[in-house]
Amino acid sequence: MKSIKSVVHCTREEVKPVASSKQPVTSDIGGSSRQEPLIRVQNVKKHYRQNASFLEKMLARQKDKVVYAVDDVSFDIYPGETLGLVGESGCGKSTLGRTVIQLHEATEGRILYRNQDVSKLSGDDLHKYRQKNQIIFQNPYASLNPRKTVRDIIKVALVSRGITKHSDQEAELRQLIEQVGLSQRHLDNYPHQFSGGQRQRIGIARALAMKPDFIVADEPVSALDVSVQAQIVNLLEELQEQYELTFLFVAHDLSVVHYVSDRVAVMYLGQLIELAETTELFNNPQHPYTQALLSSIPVVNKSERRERIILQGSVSTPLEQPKGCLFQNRCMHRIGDICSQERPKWVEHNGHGVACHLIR
Amino acid sequence: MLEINNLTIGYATAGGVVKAVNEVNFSVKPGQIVGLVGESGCGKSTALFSIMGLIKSPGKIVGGEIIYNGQNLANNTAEQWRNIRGKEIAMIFQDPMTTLNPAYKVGNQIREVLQTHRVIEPKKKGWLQRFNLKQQEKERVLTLMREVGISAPEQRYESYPHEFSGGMQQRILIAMGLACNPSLLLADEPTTALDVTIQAQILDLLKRINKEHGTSMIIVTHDLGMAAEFCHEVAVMYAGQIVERGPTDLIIENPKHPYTQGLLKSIPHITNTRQKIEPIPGTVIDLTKLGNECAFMARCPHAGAACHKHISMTQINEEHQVRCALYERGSEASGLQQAAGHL
Amino acid sequence: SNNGSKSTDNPNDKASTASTNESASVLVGIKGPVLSLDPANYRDRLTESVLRNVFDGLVTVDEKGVIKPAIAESWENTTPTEWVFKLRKDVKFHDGTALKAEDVKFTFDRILKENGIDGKTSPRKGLLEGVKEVQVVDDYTVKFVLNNPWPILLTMLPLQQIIPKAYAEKVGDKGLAEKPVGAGPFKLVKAKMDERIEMARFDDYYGGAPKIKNLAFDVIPEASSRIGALKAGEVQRIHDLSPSLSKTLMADPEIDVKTVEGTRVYMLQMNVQKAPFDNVKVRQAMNHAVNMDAIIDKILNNYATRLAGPMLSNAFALDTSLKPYEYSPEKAKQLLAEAGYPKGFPVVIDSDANNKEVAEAVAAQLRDSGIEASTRVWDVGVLKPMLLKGERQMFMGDWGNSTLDPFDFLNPNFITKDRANYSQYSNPRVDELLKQGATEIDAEKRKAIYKEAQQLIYKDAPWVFGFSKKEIEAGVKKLQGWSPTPDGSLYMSKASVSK
Amino acid sequence: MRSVKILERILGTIPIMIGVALVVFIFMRFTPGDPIDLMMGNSGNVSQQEVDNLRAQFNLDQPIYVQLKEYLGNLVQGDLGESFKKRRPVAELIGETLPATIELALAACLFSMIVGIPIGIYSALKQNSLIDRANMGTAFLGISMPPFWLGIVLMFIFSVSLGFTPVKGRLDFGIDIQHITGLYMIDSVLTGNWEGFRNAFMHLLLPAVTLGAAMASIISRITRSSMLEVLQMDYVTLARAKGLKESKVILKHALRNGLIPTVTVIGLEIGALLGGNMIVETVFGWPGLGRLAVESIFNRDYPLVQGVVMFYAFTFVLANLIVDVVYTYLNPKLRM
Amino acid sequence: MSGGIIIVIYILVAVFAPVIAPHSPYAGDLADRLKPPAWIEGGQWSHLFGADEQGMDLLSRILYGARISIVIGLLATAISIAIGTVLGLISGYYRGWFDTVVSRFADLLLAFPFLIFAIGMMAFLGPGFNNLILALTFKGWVEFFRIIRGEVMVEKTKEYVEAAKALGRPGIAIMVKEILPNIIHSVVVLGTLRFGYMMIMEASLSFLGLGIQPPTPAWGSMIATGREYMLNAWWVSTIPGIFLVILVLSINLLGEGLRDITDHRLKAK
Ligand SMILES: Nc1ncnc2c1ncn2[C@@H]1O[C@H](COP(=O)(O)OP(=O)(O)OP(=O)(O)O)[C@@H](O)[C@H]1O
Ligand SMILES: Nc1ncnc2c1ncn2[C@@H]1O[C@H](COP(=O)(O)OP(=O)(O)OP(=O)(O)O)[C@@H](O)[C@H]1O
Ligand SMILES: [Mg+2]
Ligand SMILES: [Mg+2]
Repeated sequence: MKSIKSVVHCTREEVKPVASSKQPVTSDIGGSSRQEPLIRVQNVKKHYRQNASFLEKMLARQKDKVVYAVDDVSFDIYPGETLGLVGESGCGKSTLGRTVIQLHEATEGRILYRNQDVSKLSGDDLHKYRQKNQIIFQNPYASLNPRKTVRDIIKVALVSRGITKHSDQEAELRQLIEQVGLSQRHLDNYPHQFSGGQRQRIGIARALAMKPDFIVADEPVSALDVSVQAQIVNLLEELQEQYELTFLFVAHDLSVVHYVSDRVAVMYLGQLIELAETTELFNNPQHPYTQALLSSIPVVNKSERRERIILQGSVSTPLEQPKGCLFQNRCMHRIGDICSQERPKWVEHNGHGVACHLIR
Repeated sequence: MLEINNLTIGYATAGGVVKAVNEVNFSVKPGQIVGLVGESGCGKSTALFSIMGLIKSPGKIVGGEIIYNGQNLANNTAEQWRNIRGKEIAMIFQDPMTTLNPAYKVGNQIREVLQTHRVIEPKKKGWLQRFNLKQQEKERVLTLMREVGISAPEQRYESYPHEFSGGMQQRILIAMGLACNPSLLLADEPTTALDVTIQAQILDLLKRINKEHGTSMIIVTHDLGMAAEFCHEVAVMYAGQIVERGPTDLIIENPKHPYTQGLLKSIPHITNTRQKIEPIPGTVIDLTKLGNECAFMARCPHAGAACHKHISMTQINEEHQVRCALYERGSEASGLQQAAGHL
Repeated sequence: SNNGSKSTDNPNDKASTASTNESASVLVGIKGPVLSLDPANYRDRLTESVLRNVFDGLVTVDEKGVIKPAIAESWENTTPTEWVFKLRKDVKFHDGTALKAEDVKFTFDRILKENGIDGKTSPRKGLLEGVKEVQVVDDYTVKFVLNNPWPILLTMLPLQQIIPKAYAEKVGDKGLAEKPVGAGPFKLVKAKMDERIEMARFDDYYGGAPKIKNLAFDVIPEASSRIGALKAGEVQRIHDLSPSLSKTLMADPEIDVKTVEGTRVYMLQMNVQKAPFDNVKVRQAMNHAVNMDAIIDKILNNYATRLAGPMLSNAFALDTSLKPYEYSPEKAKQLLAEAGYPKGFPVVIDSDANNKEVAEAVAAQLRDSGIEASTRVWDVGVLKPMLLKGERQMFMGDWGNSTLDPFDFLNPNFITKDRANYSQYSNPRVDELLKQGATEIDAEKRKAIYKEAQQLIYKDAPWVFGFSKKEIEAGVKKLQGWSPTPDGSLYMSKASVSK
Repeated sequence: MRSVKILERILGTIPIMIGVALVVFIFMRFTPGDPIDLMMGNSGNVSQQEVDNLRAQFNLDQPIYVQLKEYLGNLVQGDLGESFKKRRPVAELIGETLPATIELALAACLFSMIVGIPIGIYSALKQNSLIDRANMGTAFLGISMPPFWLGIVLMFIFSVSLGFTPVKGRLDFGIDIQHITGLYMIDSVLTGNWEGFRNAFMHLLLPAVTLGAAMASIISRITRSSMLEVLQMDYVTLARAKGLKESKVILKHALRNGLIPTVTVIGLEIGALLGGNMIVETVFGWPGLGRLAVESIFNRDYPLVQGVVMFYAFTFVLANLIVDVVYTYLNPKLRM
Repeated sequence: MSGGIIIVIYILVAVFAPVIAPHSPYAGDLADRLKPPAWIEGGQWSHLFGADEQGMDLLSRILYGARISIVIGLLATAISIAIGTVLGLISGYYRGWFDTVVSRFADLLLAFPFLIFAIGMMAFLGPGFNNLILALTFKGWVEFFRIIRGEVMVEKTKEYVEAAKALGRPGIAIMVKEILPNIIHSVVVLGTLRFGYMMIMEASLSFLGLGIQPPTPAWGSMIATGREYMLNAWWVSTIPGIFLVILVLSINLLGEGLRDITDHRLKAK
């Protein structure tokens, strides 16, 4: 990931990375648009609806509850890049990630994979799409079936890919398990016999077994200790290099996101509020929420410390859909009625997009 | 005000006795914030709970002493413990969602502390006095709630925990901890369950309390960054032992123990010039397999023969201590010391 | 123990002391609930047993089955279809009014009339099938007019009890059922039909006031519990005991066990329409193969009487010349061989839960004779229709004959397709005889008719002829003046409790 | 809002009750056995004419759909019909036997809670101790015994041999309790009739124990396991950290939450309690609904079966409704 | 685990009943009627536990009875589990109209008291072994259905299920191969409870005269008929009663043990 990318960063103009065969992300001004996106997320909405019963409507004047988990989000993901996705808990990151790989259908909007609308896929096509698009989960304890051995867990993926011959399976299993830093003797163990970091490796092996080119990593290191977190991050990085993987990397730890991502998207209550190149975003956050977020990260080195912005007010829930900006009640830069009257529009300059009335 | 000497706590399990806390020494001075940093399962919570006398069976204090204001807590009767808990020493737990009793209104849960410790003494006993007392206590609770930054406390008093967000719940817990103006506040990963922006709010609040009331605190965390920003002193724990201890700045800038060093290197830094992270290889040792020798040996880049023995705390300077063969006086492993010199 | 009865307060008192406790309370444990307090609105033997303490009929029946005067002091069969009854003049109802012929007519009209009780027909109407109407001759004389000669009128009359017309008309059918008034020895005090029926002595009873003051019937369905209650002193009399338990009770010095010849015939009915029982030899073989005496001895502890043919040992027109089939497995085998079943055959003996034990014992004996017999217990409701349709093989059953008259016993059981003909028996001659017997009023002629029928049935052997069980009851020693009756009545008017 | 939810629950029971009514009706009509035939018994003189008349009287000669229409029509008007055999309105019969059944069920329920909950708590506190094991062993014994067997054994020990308790019934002869609710224990207290209270209590004791034994076992086990779970919860530790007395920690903080599963189980078991009582009623001569139910099934007394079963279903549904309400009370998360 | 050992002994006894039993369970001699157990005056060693009301050897009947009773418990429970599991899986996983229909039906059945329902069924079907099993399972599946359905709905949201979905596994495979193994243990635990309950139900039905047909020796009906002789021959009812209680007890203990094991396994680490 960044290992390559950082090279790009330092020597932005001149160097084409040689270390990998992957298509470089030429991220000069507007450059991203020149390349074909691997995945295009277009106006995707995912609403969870809890219908109030007839009586509740009649007697208690209760309305249907709608959770606006993801609300009108659009962005592109380019091949080989890592797009970081941050935001508060419950803001819809996982929902978005799962929608992208079609674990559930979007309520509205389209998802294009190599310019093909995937929401209409079914049967074999869906199967093929799933094979190419995998997910790694946050919770290493819940994402592995506790009743199956590691071998069985990964084998399912191989079978799904059509590898049914025993010897082929075994060969591939061996390769996969070693690739993620475990050894063959682990294959016959059950998940509960592993530590969190090891489990996460198994989850990664399972995803890799499908030979995907796109992986949603849904907070893959959040549950892990710092020292192990670093191991997994490095592992993902190596694998990306090796297999030209593209990542949507969900996390709430900004330092990790900063470390792994080429670009970072910030979500707030189901909406995308800012998206930019990593360095750009961290150096020049535009949205007040992003600014507060960045200032809140506790850092070890005094030199990295920012002036802390303590937000007032409490987080609203994705149940409410107030008129105007969703962040208005906590915002320290409110500029007037417009914030409570109008949804801010998405404004993009030089590949740095923002949805805030401050920015025009 | 708090001195912990050679504290050792064991859990009797099927696989043998697990020494969750092993010869731990540290102290807290009035008004000081001490951070206890370490990976999951290294015994941070156990150490903290022992100060409250709340180690769950099969846990047991095997050795050492906890001296609070000159008094050894280990000899406390149940009655004495109750007088200390909540009143002298209060505690904030990691996960606010599971720490508040879902069945009772938050206001009453805070008031319960006041009630238990008779913070407000009724002058006479009687029906009216009791009602009055309740009103007074309620007033105090409302003040506390206001203090920890809960808006409209009158309404919130009547709410149930599940009606609160995580940040709000944590504030309630803090208010509960502060109810009796304790001199020592123990916080077990108080912000782990919260979002970054909320975490900042809570830490801000704790800092203010520390400044305004002079409350001493012990904060358990696995986030080195948080400890660095928040604590006066840090103790780094590994596998039940404190491996390094000293003023925060000193430890961050000049870590001595290979584990502390490794930890600092595995954290990504947000700088423009990219520093590659270097993970510590391997995983934390299984505490049941803990022997006499250094517990970090298997993951240590400098491990050598000298590590195969009991290692004690070495004073680097007045304030800075480390538990590593590299620094042991008279260590025969001069090669190691050389290696240390390179660090 | 803590029972409400004052009677057992002083257990040292011997029963022999003649003095009786005039204010005694007596509890009787009964096995089921009382269905109704209206004497015309039920069809249930147990209810009748209890209610007969409150109501009296024109005539009654004694322990030996002999019809005795009650409210009617004498009667006369004036023509084949007319009976005249003279009433006693000293009979009073519980409400103090005198009983007159009007009341008798009212009582019977209510039963005979279609939809006569609260818009429904009395379930007891069927018991008066032959009666056309009842006429008042004078205040103390009534006349029964029959549809055609009906010889069993007298035996059916104890089943009907007289109620006061004035009261009944005043309170209506509902009121009567809630607070009934009769002319029996006890007044009804309070009734919870599933729990306890309480009565008190009626001082003006024409037959002499009872010696006990309070009487109650407690519902205790479980037999073991009834015995428990008797032993614990909570009740003083219980009924419906199984033979095996009465033996244990007899050992108890505080307790009397009394028996009387019952009026229920127990038998095994074979489906004569189906192989193998369509062969008379097989049926006779079965009669030889079952050791009824052993069953009576061992299982029924001799609380039963072996019956040679289909009829009760004390029934009217019993043919005493019939001797029970002899128990002889050899004969049975020989007959089976003759019939073409030398190796026996499989057979399932059906029964309801009550007859399970005997059915099992019979099956065990049949197995000894090489017949593969097994038993099957059914819910009666399921079994009956199958039996009537002739779908079963063999049935261990029983049929009550409390009138001791063959009419309501042989007829339903042996007339082709009649309502209890579970053996599908059909013999034109028997049909003819039984129909004749139903209307013949000359006692001697009836006897002859029924005897012939019995002989035919005996020879055709559609049943393995069985036995009649004795009614077994028990009471505490202190309670005297009671005895079980063949019809199961729980009469307490003569009962007394010694001090 | 909460009342709307409850109202919704109440309305939701209507289809169930209709379903029950239909199922019982159809079930009974297709069950072999003829009510009239059974009514007339195994003796006496009954002519076909009489049988036909009776059949017509009870509408049994009509096609099933006509009978059903009439039944449902009456049901809507709250008329449960009239028993074939007892010739009295079903509602009246149920009303008569109901108090006894309710008193027994409540007493059994109470017994099982009084015994089960403390044992469960105590066992949880002394997990794996000898006492815990003994308690749990006894608890298993409770569900391992057929109730009639237990009843008869208890009766012969305590009533017949020792004479501690009466053998049968609800009251001794000669003792009267004014009828208010029909529950003697309550009525006697209301009227200050202590003699009656004692008497009723003694009568109730063994049947309640017999009926409640299995439920006590279940309750003690559920309470134990949920208490074990709750005792591990952070809020219990917090309660200790506040300096509360251990008794308060257990009774106020742990128990309140630990009882939630117990309440659910009680709700479910009430069905079993009501349905299982016919056996205990038979053994102890208890004049209740259960006996009525069995009798009516054996007699094919259609209206009575329909009425009693409808009533059982109704009680079950009602009990669960109450449990739901208690549940929301115990668990504020469900209050919305 | 002692529960398990006892159960194994019982099963062995049941299987080898013909070898062990001193007499035929069907052959009775009325002369031996209600003979007391050997250790009581009047008993003899050829009838260790005495004889029943038909003079049949109680020990032999108990040994053979183990077969019937265990088979009743096992069959009734197994069929209930099978139906409940299949319907519960489909309902919980797919929800929708199928779930609505089955759940409503289950609610309906639940509103009937079990014993009343069983009595009604027996009246409807007539007695007999098969009908008994049918009557017991007709309502018995509901409980299993409810827990399976509930647990499937919980498991369905777990990440390992999503992972399987992401791998493109079909619904059936996810239900059967991923979810089922994780929830089956609670079914097994409940199953052990029900196993005992079913045998007690048989006893209760026998009490009302609707149980297993004589002379087939089933413990429930032996206890039920024997109660009539409680006063003069307590053993006829009590000894089979003790055997039944011990069996039900050990099954429950086994269930508890199973629960501990499964819990342990999942909680480890
Ligand atoms: N199946 C569902 N039904 C209803 N609401 C849902 C469902 N799944 C998620 N939500 C809601 O949608 C919102 C977004 O959830 P999501 O899990 O995507 O957030 P997230 O950003 O991943 O949070 P976290 O950081 O806690 O993982 C939340 O408010 C959540 O409660
Ligand atoms: N009840 C117990 N029985 C046995 N071992 C226990 C028990 N509780 C804790 N331990 C062990 O003691 C060690 C220390 O536990 P402790 O909870 O103090 O760690 P921690 O540092 O707080 O971890 P975390 O960051 O995960 O909260 C762990 O290895 C744990 O396995
Ligand atoms: Mg998420
Ligand atoms: Mg901890």
